[in-house]
Amino acid sequence: ADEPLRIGLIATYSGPYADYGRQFDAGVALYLQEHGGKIAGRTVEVIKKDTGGPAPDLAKRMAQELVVRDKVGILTGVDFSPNAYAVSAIATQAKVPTLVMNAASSGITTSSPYIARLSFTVQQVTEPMARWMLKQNINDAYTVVADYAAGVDAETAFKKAFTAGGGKVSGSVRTPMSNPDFSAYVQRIKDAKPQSVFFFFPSGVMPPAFLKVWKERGMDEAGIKLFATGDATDDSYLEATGDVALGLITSHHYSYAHPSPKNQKFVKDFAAKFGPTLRPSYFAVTAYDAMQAIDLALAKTQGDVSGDKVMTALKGLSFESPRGPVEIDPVTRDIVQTVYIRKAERAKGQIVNVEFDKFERVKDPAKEAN
Amino acid sequence: MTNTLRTHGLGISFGAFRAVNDVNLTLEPGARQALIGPNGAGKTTLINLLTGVFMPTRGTIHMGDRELTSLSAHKRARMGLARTFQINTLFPSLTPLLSVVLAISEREGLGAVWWRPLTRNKALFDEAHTLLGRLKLDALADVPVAELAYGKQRLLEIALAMAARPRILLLDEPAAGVPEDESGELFEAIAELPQDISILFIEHDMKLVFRFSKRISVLVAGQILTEGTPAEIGVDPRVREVYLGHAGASHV
Amino acid sequence: MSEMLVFDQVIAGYGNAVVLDRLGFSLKQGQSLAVLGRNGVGKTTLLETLMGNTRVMRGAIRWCGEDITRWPAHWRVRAGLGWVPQEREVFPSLTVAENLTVVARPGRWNLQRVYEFFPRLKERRGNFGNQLSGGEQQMLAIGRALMTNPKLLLLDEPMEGLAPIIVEELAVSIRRLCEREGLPSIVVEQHPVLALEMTHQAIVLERGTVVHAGSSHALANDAALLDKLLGVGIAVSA
Amino acid sequence: MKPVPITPARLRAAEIAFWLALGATYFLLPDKLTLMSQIMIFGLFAVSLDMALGYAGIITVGHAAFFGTGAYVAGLLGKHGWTEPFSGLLLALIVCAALGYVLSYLIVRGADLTRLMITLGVCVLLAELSNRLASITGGSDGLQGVAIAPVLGLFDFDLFGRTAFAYTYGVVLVLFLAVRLALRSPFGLTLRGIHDSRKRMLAIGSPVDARLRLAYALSAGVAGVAGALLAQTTQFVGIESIGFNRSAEVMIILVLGGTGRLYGGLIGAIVYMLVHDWFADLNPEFWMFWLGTFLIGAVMLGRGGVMGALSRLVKVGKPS
Amino acid sequence: MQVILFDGVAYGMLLFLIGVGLSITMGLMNFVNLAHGSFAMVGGYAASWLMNHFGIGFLPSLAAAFVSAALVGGVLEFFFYRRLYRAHALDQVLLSIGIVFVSVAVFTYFFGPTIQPFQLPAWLEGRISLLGLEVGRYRLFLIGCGVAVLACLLLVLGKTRYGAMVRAAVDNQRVAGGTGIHVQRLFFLTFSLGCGLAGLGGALSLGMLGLEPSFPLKYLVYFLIVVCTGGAGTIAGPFIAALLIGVIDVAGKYYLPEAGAFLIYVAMIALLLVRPNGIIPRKGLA
Ligand SMILES: Nc1ncnc2c1ncn2[C@@H]1O[C@H](COP(=O)(O)OP(=O)(O)OP(=O)(O)O)[C@@H](O)[C@H]1O
Ligand SMILES: Nc1ncnc2c1ncn2[C@@H]1O[C@H](COP(=O)(O)OP(=O)(O)OP(=O)(O)O)[C@@H](O)[C@H]1O
Ligand SMILES: [Mg+2]
Ligand SMILES: [Mg+2]
Repeated sequence: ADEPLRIGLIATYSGPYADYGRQFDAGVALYLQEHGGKIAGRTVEVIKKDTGGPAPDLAKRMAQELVVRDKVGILTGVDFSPNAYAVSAIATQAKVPTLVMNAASSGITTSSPYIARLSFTVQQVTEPMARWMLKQNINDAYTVVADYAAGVDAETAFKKAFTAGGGKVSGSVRTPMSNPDFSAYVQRIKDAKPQSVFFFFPSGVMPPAFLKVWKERGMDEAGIKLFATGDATDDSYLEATGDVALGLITSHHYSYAHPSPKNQKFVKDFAAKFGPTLRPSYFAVTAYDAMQAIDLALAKTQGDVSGDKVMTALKGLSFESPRGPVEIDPVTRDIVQTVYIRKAERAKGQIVNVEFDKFERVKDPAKEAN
Repeated sequence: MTNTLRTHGLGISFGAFRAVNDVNLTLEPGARQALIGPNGAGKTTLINLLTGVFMPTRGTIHMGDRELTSLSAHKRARMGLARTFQINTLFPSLTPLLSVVLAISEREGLGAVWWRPLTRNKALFDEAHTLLGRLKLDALADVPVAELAYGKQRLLEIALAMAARPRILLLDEPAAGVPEDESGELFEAIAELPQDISILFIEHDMKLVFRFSKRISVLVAGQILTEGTPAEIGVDPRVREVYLGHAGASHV
Repeated sequence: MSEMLVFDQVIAGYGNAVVLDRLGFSLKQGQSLAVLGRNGVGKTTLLETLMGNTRVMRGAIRWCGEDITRWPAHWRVRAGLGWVPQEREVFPSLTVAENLTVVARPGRWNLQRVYEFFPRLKERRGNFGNQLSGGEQQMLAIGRALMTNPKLLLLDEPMEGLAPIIVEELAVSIRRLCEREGLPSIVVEQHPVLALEMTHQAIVLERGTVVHAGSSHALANDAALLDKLLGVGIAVSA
Repeated sequence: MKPVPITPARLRAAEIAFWLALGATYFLLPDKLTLMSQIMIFGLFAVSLDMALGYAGIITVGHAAFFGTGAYVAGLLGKHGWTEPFSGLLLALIVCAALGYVLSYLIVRGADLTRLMITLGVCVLLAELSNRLASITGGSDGLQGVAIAPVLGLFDFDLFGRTAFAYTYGVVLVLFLAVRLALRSPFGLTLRGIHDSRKRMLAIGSPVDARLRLAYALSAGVAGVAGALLAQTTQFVGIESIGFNRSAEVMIILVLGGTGRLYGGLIGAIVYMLVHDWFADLNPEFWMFWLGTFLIGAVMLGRGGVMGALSRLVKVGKPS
Repeated sequence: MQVILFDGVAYGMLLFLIGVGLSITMGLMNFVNLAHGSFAMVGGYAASWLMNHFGIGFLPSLAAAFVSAALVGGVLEFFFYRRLYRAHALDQVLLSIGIVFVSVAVFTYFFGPTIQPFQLPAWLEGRISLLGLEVGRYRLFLIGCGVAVLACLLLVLGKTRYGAMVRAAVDNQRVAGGTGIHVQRLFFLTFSLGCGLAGLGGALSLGMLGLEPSFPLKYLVYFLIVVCTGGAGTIAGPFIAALLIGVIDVAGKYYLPEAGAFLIYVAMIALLLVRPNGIIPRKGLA
């Protein structure tokens, strides 16, 4: 096989979420570097397409062009759920295996048999947080989520798991996606005096803005405990978020400070390649893993990239990721992985998420239920 | 049905300032009436009240037996009340031809017809050409209005008013900026309009006022000071003092 | 050095359109000038060119010995040109008082004197520029030009829209400004009789060039010539 | 530089050539068909904006309200079993024109900035509403499960975008001709008049506000069709269809093409989207730099967009 | 209750501070400058960069933010903006959007796509007791800045000839020049002032908003809301509008959180329907 293996990478390289694309690229590049630029013996050619954020019509067009014009064998990237849903039609129509690197809406893998996911679902990382809080005898929570599909998913999943375990959600609020000042919401919580607060915001500007007000308002002194999913302490943003993040307990599938040897090597190689200022975030890890999954799957199919074969090979695949052991559920094609409970701490001058508890082999609970 | 335009106790205030105050004015069918008065007397404001640009604070306006007082400007225009503006108010990006075509098409109620090409309607263009010819604007029919010399724009002002086939024509200093001989011609053209059209014009050029008006109303400080024939007004000492100066005598 | 203003074969216009075609004249120190001509011959364009608002393609304009052809407008004002545009163009979002003070330059003319000159403006001093009657705007435009304390007033149809009594007074005042205060004017007018009465010199334009130049007095008294140049037979008889 | 005179007949020929060339891309750029379809859709959207902005002079940065509504109408029809495409377009047209007419009462009355902000506000509110009504619209995840029957019962929407292209081309051409007709009608002249001088229009008896409302409603209807076309050809409706960003983008497209010039919207869409696509392919991270530079260059070189520049090069003479 | 009011006022002040520059460039000078946020971003990055890399204090950094944004504004005015003062508003839109795109890309290139780290100085952190009310120090500081900026601008633009000159030049450049106003210099200075204020606002927003390269696009709508509902061309108008919107937004989100995202726009539309020319309409345009 001297034909290069073409992989179409649809991601966000510009605009407010440009970090996603940057991290994807880094993860992919690192994996390829480690493997001499080859997968299953074929040189890899990655064709990047920028959607500039959630833009399903653009994403679909790019997927179509990648398939029709660039003749890619595999589609990957896909950071936003609407983009993933739009791409899924192309995946089905063209029978192109599509590996989702981020989009976290549960239904994505159901929307096409040619989609597998290497990242996580909102529910998958939210539910363990609820369970863990219950374990700590926290049974009163207030939820704060950004008012969009993923936020609503997080709220629903949290409520379900929390109340199922005997907890009580004493209040919940959804904030607009564009919300410069959180003082009204934080004040509302302060006046409601819940035992704890669980929040979900997409990684980026929202968590720091929320945490700033949280600190300013003296919520910790008021004795209200704060929990979130790991999106709030995305390693890309953590340093810039600053001290206001310290002490925040989050649940997620990857921390840059994950202590496994695999991760330590990953982090070291990453720093060697991209310099010390760029930390690998969970985006980079997923991208790295997606390459690894393609590599393993193609090894099984002996380099055949035809959709059905690759999908069969992906099903049930399990391997060691920098985040820990992962596998692809043979039924749902969704990832099964360990979800960690972490705390943002200052270590060696850096703010990192230190893992201190975990839930193993967590499947997407949204699909479990059905 | 008569088309007498009549105001009763008409007035408007800008803040505390009464620009027009208690005006009772009657414009008979076929009138050729001049409205004169010092600068800032309220003449333009009065026309703005009559045409519905401003809504009066006091008083009423009737046309025949219909009350116009609170009718909107375009409805009054539809009823045959046309005007020109003291300060050119034209369509700078259109040509004179299209400007007039537009006025005619609105008169004919075609303004909302979007399913038929304009050029299909030959009659509009023919009428427009005739009208422009009458005001000697035909040579300039296709020059953008913005590029016309000021005097030509004044003529176009009148053309637009006439295109509406008005029953009542209100002219705000129509001849200002037009050279003397042409302003004479212009006024002759106006005077020749069908007799059933009533005309009220504001003019500071006394030669024209005395030559073409049959009746003159004098507005001072928002109020009608006096009304009368040119002969009467020309010798009225009050009018001389506040407005005419020495100009009046020479025209009577 | 007695020439105050010289137009030396000026070709000027808007964009590609030539309006002034080799227009030339000169004006002596302390003399005022009437610019006559029918509609659209380029009278306004002459003044606009003097203020630097047109494109001069050839020729030169000299003011008090200096070539000002390429000067920006505000330098020309500083050098003493006081302009009253034809369509008045008062600043609508400034009050009457602001319209006057905003352009003020030191000299004999100040707010108080302008108000004396046009009492009507004082009464309306709080009105915004677009809340004035046509005649009031005309007064304001003249007052504004005076506030720049010019050495030469450029009046583009200054009498338009003014009441006869004011026209009379203004004509007298403009002549007096020239004679008593040494402030001459260039007057563009549709009414030759009036303009010629107010000025020393006169030029008549046709299609952007000078077709007659001479003393105002002589022209005013030559009914036949006037009629030939301007076709205003009726007017002269008055 | 003197403008080159051209006759109206030549102009007509140029128009026909334009549409033929656009159609010919079907054969010339067979692997860019989806891009071409989307260009035509945004071109139509920009043309609809031109009716409101360029011709009626209603400054609006909320036109995506109609584009999005049209998309949702067509998308929801498709999702719930009404899969015939043309009737979907028609319904989108009607719904959006009606919505436009209702909203015009809010919009037509104000001054420029007021209109700008009200249109913006309405657009953001509608976007927020569709986010809230996630159970109907799919919220920010987008409306999934849109099915569209084959065009005329014959042509299925294929992976290569051939059907989508032909379908889009036909619909855009028909609507464009309708808009062209409207702008050359007495109504079109009225709009130009209003643009120039509202005061004078009132004085010649034109009910200006009613005319503007009509223009706004027509424009909204066309925008709705554009949205519906996008929904049908992508068989998906993202919430982005209705947001401020889309409104802003189409405004850029129109301004780049040239407002008030009929072809401005189409030309703008072709230029903007091709350039965008090209830069984004060249450099997915920093294409904004090049695109921005391109826009700045475009304004510095010629005002009034591409069509503005063209119109300075040629002058349409009278038929001789 | 009082806390909510206070928070609303402080939030409004922030909106005012980042929007007021636009009410000069767009409101007063009539230039539809959608790149306002880019200048705010210049100020914000300048301040955070100076603080992070050189340990310069917050207050001097604010001054630096003003100066750097004014300088950048001046340079862009010289090369681009001045050519478009008389152009159609839509050409101005295109230019300023182009500038936004370029600035977003340039800042991403040099500073990366993620947010800038920023640490408030200790004296602005936490809360302080004011008349028995526990209020955020930073918020109090914002209010102080807002009032100070308002006072300065009212003085400069309202009470001096400068303001009238700008309005005159905007009304009619040709005649302003023809009556002796040096329009070019006047616009250069005014534009730089507007940009400087944007920079100051950008730097002051660091304490509340996250600064990243897409800042200019993200907050554009907020700038526009403040300026347009306030009344373009005035300074007090946007001030009142910002306060009103700030209070309505915060109070609304507190009492009616379900309506959170709608409030600011509903409030804006309602305000505009009641006062179509803004809270304080620009004079002379009635
Ligand atoms: N919008 C307004 N607000 C306040 N005052 C106004 C307004 N419009 C006009 N005025 C004042 O009302 C008075 C009457 O103005 P009007 O234009 O009617 O005068 P006019 O008789 O037409 O004078 P002219 O002969 O000079 O044109 C003037 O003194 C003017 O300053
Ligand atoms: N902006 C412009 N662009 C192109 N041509 C113009 C422009 N302004 C004026 N013109 C043309 O220049 C010529 C001279 O116009 P100008 O206004 O100087 O005449 P004028 O003698 O002042 O006339 P009037 O007595 O009507 O005021 C006219 O033919 C006119 O059409
Ligand atoms: Mg008047
Ligand atoms: Mg003139």
